[in-house]
Amino acid sequence: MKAPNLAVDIAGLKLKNPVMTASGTFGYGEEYSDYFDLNALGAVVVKGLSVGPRTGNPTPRIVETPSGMLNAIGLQNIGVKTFIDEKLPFLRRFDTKVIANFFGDSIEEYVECARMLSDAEGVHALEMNISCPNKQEGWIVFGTDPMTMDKVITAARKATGLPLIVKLSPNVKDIGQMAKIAESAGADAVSAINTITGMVIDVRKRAPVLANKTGGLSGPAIRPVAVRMVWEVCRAVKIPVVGMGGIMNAEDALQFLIAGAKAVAVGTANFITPSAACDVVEGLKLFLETEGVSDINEIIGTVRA
Amino acid sequence: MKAPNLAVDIAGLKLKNPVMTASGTFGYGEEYSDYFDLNALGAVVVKGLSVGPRTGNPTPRIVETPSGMLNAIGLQNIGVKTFIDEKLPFLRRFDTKVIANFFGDSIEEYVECARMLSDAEGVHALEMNISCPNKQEGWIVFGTDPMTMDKVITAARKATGLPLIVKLSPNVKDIGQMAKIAESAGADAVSAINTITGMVIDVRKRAPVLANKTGGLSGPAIRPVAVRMVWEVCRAVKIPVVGMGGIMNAEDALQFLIAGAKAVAVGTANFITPSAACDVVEGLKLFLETEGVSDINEIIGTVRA
Amino acid sequence: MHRHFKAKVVDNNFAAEAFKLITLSPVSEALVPLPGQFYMLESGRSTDPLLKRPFSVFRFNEGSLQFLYRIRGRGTTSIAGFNKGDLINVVGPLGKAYPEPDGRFMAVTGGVGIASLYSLLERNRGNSVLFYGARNAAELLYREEAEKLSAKAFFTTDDGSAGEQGLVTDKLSEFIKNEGKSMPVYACGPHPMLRKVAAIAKQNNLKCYVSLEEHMACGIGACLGCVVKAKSSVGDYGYKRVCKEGPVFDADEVLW
Amino acid sequence: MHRHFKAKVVDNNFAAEAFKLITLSPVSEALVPLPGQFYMLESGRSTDPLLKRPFSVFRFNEGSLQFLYRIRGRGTTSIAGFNKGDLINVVGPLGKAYPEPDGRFMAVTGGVGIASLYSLLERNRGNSVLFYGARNAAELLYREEAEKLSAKAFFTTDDGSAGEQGLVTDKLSEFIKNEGKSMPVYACGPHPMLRKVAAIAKQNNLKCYVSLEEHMACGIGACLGCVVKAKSSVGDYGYKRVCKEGPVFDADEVLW
Ligand SMILES: Cc1cc2nc3c(=O)[nH]c(=O)nc-3n(C[C@H](O)[C@H](O)[C@H](O)COP(=O)(O)OP(=O)(O)OC[C@H]3O[C@@H](n4cnc5c(N)ncnc54)[C@H](O)[C@@H]3O)c2cc1C
Ligand SMILES: Cc1cc2nc3c(=O)[nH]c(=O)nc-3n(C[C@H](O)[C@H](O)[C@H](O)COP(=O)(O)OP(=O)(O)OC[C@H]3O[C@@H](n4cnc5c(N)ncnc54)[C@H](O)[C@@H]3O)c2cc1C
Ligand SMILES: Cc1cc2nc3c(=O)[nH]c(=O)nc-3n(C[C@H](O)[C@H](O)[C@H](O)COP(=O)(O)O)c2cc1C
Ligand SMILES: Cc1cc2nc3c(=O)[nH]c(=O)nc-3n(C[C@H](O)[C@H](O)[C@H](O)COP(=O)(O)O)c2cc1C
Ligand code: FES
Ligand code: FES
Repeated sequence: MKAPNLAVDIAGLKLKNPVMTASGTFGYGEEYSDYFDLNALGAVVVKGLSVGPRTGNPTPRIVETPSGMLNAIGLQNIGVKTFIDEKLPFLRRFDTKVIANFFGDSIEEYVECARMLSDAEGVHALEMNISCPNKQEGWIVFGTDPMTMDKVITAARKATGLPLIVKLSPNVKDIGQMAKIAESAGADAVSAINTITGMVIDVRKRAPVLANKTGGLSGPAIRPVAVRMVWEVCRAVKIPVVGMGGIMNAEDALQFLIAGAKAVAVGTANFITPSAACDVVEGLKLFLETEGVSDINEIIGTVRA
Repeated sequence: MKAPNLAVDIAGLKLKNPVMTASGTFGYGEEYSDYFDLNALGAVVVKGLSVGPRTGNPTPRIVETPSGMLNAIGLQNIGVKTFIDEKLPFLRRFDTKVIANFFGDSIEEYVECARMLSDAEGVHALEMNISCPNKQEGWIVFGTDPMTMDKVITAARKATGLPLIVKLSPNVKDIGQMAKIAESAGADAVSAINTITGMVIDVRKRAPVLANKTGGLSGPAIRPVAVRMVWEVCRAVKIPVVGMGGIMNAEDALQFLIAGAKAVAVGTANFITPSAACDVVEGLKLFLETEGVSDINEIIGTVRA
Repeated sequence: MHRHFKAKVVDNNFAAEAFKLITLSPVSEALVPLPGQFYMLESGRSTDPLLKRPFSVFRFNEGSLQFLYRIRGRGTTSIAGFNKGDLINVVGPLGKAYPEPDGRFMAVTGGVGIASLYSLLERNRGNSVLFYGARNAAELLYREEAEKLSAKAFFTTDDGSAGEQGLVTDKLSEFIKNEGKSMPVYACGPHPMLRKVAAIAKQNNLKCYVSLEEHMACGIGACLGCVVKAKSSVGDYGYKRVCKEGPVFDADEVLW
Repeated sequence: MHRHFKAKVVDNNFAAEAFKLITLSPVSEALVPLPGQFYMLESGRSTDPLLKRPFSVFRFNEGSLQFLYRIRGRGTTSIAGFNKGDLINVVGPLGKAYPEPDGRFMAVTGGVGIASLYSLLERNRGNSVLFYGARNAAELLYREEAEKLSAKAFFTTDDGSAGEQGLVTDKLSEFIKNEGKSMPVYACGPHPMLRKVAAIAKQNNLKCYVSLEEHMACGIGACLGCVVKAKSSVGDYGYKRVCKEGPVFDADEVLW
């Protein structure tokens, strides 16, 4: 039997398979190259970048929760320039797509960031993290306010010729509605979900465990919520959807693909098993072979619901 | 040393301790009376009631998820009348408060339900479940749409003289805002959180596991989200808050109390350990004794955040 | 009133590939079960897996309880990891038992369904006509013991590696045609088998009791997760709880 | 390149109350660690606990790795439940090792910090002056062995049940005053102890290496969860990753 086809197309971005890494859980790729060959991946999505470097939040920054973890890294990163100079050359050595996740405190910073990244050789697409507050305009979170969201995406859209993936926040009432806004503002694709805001209190200290008080919940705990939201998003928009949230193995990834996602991202699982993303690729192959399906695209969106 | 005081007051409703059972996880109380003395509880909150009986959803209705479960019972219940005739007499035998959880498909049904329950002897307070769709007006979920929510609470408020607790849905962008709406519409207290909508897909069948497709996520998986939301609600309103979501033991309950909840409800934990709610009461006592605190009210809302 | 107790694992050994027998000794007072009742067993130390899992009591005496189980998913894999000496949380006995047979009866079972019927055979030694099907010889668990407990016993396997090759329900039909006219039927096994057994019993005007399975959260009647469609006095149908009104139902009540 | 491997549990026994020693034998090729490096050990079979847990390598040779650990919370309780023969997932060796001492050195440790320093003492047999504090005699784990490996050894306990009653840092100060002038200091233990050791070293112009702990998610530098405030060439400070730039830091780099 011929090996099944795993290649998918996300808004013109051709991936050898539908498996990416989730931003912030895979560093700049380097960290994992000791554990497996990055060529195995559909795409590497790097830690969120801002125009200048950021120091991030004080510690503790992480706390484990039942089947999940909260993080409040505070978007610590080396800044776009250092990324392009010091990290991108390494990633260019691999035959895998590089997707740069980016964010800003203002619309101007988003635009500037998108521009700088678009000019860099070896960045194949941009993923826009809109789950951060607009510090210029009353700390409204870009990704939970329809108006602000529309504005920032429209602006970023003009600043780049690369495929633009907008990463949706789950901290909303109707994520399908938010996806539609992204679509009409010019996004080529959407990804979902980002982390769900949570909090753990140390009852003896009577204080939150995290220095930042709240953090973002990720890991298997959120998977049922993520699958539901990705399903809703897939029904709401025509542009491709990248699904993520608690994927630990190929079976989990398949839930998102069957729900309609054209690609998936592996996040927290990388922390537990450094080869997790690569293992998901292998598992998908095996599933297709076992089920006698010759092309992963025949699976996508087949949920009977 | 004197035994610490556990009694709390929720909008005039005096509870011997701050531990309730979460609606839908404790049947009508009877089921658990084989396992412990219901007198140990602050309050029993019964399965959600509608005016007439409901058959509920087809099966499967439940599926386990990492550190949680989805349920889509579909609000199966015996109806207010049968509850009053057949279940309430049993509950009246205990020296614990009885809180009747109720819902409707329309504002009229909420009002009718509230009225019927208010007239029944032995119902001490009402908890209004607004996480259901308004079938008369375009299936908008009462508890996620500010206007509809305001209307239904205002109407129910007029229909009852009992303390009215409004149970908030977590499937919203800003739960603090929703709590404010409940407060201004006349709620005496709010409770949070109800389940978070989720979905599990059977990848071999390519179909959702639940007959209803989606279900509500409960259990420890959602606890960090619940603690965060309860903390936000406590900062948003002046009326008392009942906290719940993933409470398995006294330490978990304390997170909610310290965040500002005046009482807590134990839900999914009852399924795993039938005496869970009673164990939480014991654990709270022990905590107060160990920490040398003489009154639970000195703990409530003490989070340094 | 000790339906919720801790029990010590006395042992937990393989009965066949992917099947284990766990023996528990309650450390506090516990009620004595009846055949057909079940227990909820702790599925591990952490919150994942979260829920307890239901198992029919296989054998029991004053001081010990035995469960025969198939390792299927995460819960049973976790339970299979319990070691001798471990203390685990148990809730039970739960649900309705098989009605006491009044003389001879037919017992029909497929696969690990034997776990539910075995103690009924024991309690009514020599009164049962057993129909026991499995995938293969190895999965005909406790075959010899069950045969000894029964007046007559028929075995079938899917692959013919023991007994006759074929379906246990065909064997049942054949037997009823020849001689079984007046005996009630007791059955536990996969849902499609039970549906067939119920149909055969109905055709032949025999009383039939089936033990059903459903996904359970609480096991004690509170969550309404485990319901089956059953005939109802009000409306077309109602939902009955497998954990409370069952797991043993009169086959006539069930909407198949 | 085999930093991610499966290892068989050779044994997992109590070293004292609430302390265990686990011995692992990698089943595939694994790298040989250096003193001060650490491994991430699987914390159980399920997703709760979810994350691996970091432990310094205590002793090692070609075919085996040993970790000495205190049972603290859910992760270590779960690890304490591993049985002989179990296969577990391991990532490592990770992080920066202690710089190779060039002759004599002082080793300061409190509690289970000995786990990190022990292999350094072994590798530099007879070159260390050891300062080892614990709550009580029972928690002075591997006391005799550590004493034999060192040129000199001082022990302190909080309750005076072994060695001198008092703080290990006071002992260190006293010794430096009398004779320790030129030796570098290597320290691992609770954060407050390390801060004090660093201060003492600074006062006396001694090189000082500390092994820090932080909550970790990945252990390999990807999550940025485990950072500590450190001096930075740009800006007032920067965050360095304990798992990558550490766990062993030059005490001078750390913003205490
Ligand atoms: C009253 C009752 C008595 C039972 N007695 C026995 C017994 O004596 N021996 C025995 O081996 N098994 C028995 N079962 C079935 C047993 O409970 C399930 O096999 C077990 O819960 C599966 O758990 P898991 O986590 O390993 O599987 P999961 O990972 O939860 O699921 C694996 C597979 O098993 C199915 N499954 C899960 N739970 C149930 C359930 N409650 N009923 C039916 N299918 C299920 C799932 O759909 C899936 O296909 C009984 C079930 C009930 C309701
Ligand atoms: C590089 C490194 C090497 C270590 N080496 C050893 C060792 O050799 N032996 C040993 O016993 N322990 C060692 N530790 C500490 C060990 O990792 C923690 O004790 C363990 O992770 C606690 O897990 P738990 O689930 O049992 O505790 P949890 O339930 O997670 O927490 C229990 C308590 O431990 C604290 N804690 C949890 N994780 C850490 C951590 N990573 N660092 C500091 N405190 C923590 C928590 O704040 C809490 O107070 C090391 C830590 C690091 C970072
Ligand atoms: C430690 C950590 C850091 C993260 N940083 C980012 C980030 O910089 N930008 C971003 O868009 N998402 C970030 N995320 C969110 C993930 O990309 C992903 O959306 C989320 O974790 C859900 O997937 P998972 O459950 O598989 O981890 C981060 C997540 C974690 C756990
Ligand atoms: C099986 C089940 C049935 C429920 N039924 C109701 C209900 O009828 N009315 C209601 O307001 N909440 C209902 N809930 C929600 C719970 O009361 C509670 O808000 C939620 O489960 C979170 O708490 P937990 O994580 O402790 O279970 C139900 C939850 C479960 C698990
Ligand atoms: S399992 Fe909960 S009602 Fe039957
Ligand atoms: S633990 Fe993830 S960067 Fe150090």
